[in-house]
Amino acid sequence: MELYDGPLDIKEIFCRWLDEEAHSNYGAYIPFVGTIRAEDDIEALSFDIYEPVLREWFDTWQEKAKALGASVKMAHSQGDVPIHTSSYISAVFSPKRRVALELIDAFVEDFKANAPIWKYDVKNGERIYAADRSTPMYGSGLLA
Amino acid sequence: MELYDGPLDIKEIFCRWLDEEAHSNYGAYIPFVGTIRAEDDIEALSFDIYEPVLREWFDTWQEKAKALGASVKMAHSQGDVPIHTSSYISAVFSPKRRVALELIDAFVEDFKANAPIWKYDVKNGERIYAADRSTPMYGSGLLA
Amino acid sequence: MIKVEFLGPIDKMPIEMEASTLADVSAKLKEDSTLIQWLDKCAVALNDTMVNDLNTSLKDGDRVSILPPVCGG
Amino acid sequence: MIKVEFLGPIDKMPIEMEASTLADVSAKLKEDSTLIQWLDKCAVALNDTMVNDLNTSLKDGDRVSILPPVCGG
Repeated sequence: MELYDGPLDIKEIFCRWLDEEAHSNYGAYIPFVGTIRAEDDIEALSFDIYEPVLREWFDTWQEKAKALGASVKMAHSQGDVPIHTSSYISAVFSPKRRVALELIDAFVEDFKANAPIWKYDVKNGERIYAADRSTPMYGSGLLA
Repeated sequence: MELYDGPLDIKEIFCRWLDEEAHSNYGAYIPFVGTIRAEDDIEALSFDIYEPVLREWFDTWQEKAKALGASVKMAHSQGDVPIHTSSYISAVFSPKRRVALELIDAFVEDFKANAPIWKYDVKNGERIYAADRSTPMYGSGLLA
Repeated sequence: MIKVEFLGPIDKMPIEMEASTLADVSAKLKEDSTLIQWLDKCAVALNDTMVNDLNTSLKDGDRVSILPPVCGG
Repeated sequence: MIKVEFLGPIDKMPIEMEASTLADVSAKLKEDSTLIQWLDKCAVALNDTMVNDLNTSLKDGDRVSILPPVCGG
């Protein structure tokens, strides 16, 4: 798991991951690249990450992947990420196509729902929490 | 749609596709990279392609993708592709995550079932049709 | 005259025949014992467009392609 | 004493309190009117591990994190 300040160098990451697993005998490599869309007059999105819990979340997925003979990777940005640059890449490597396609879907969806990352719109230099696009994590409301 | 003799230069293709759509305002880019696994003592896999029908197949998918606001790309090898090199990359670009995840799954699965490409194991320099891993295309048996 | 060509692993040269529908092609190909193992697994294209109807009519110069089971990727 | 910290967009400094279970933490936090809007949407971690049981017991030096709704990617 890799965290970076600002936009990701997607090409560097994609190519390095490809090289890392070049002789692992995986048949399928599926990355998911998330790029900041220009919408609602934003200049950028900005991200806070709580790394210790993210690492636990990621390690749990790495174990799930291993049980399937697969492997997962991810990188994410912290701070501001301008429109048309990328804040997120995750990937699945697997011997088999079906496992890889199902795993990337489950991994990315659970990432959206449960990775401890907070998103802000950046407009006129101001950082506004994206409350309406955010999802309460699993187990939310415990203290209410 | 791109066809190449021998293994694909995955890095070049991934990075070029990323650049091509850098300002298309897509939020998700999901490539699927298929790499030749070392198994059953093969040296390589080898591929025959019938390009005119493959192009029709691909164009139909490009229209389906367009109707969803998305776009698909693909590249495939012809001839011999040694183990641990790649013969296939396809990709979906989409504004939205859910559309992209569902489209790459449907696109890759239909590719396996209906793209007019024939696979051969290469063992001791001999080319052996992979009959047991091949799927009759949609509509097969018409003339039987 | 139409032309029938065999793709991928089917080891057979193209053949020419008189045929007014795909049903005629089917009847002629079934006479060839080397093709019996293939026909029930093969799809068909007419002038590079996939077809799925035995009544499809053919005209002089048409090209029928026989596509055996595939496995790209 | 345990410490409660508020993550992401919750604009609040960490607070220290006496608490022997998460239920105690809940009771104390509910006294803070600025937190009411958050609590029903927030998940909880104890020393960086997610927890889901109000009876979870706490010991001196424990760190409780309050995690508001997320949106990575």
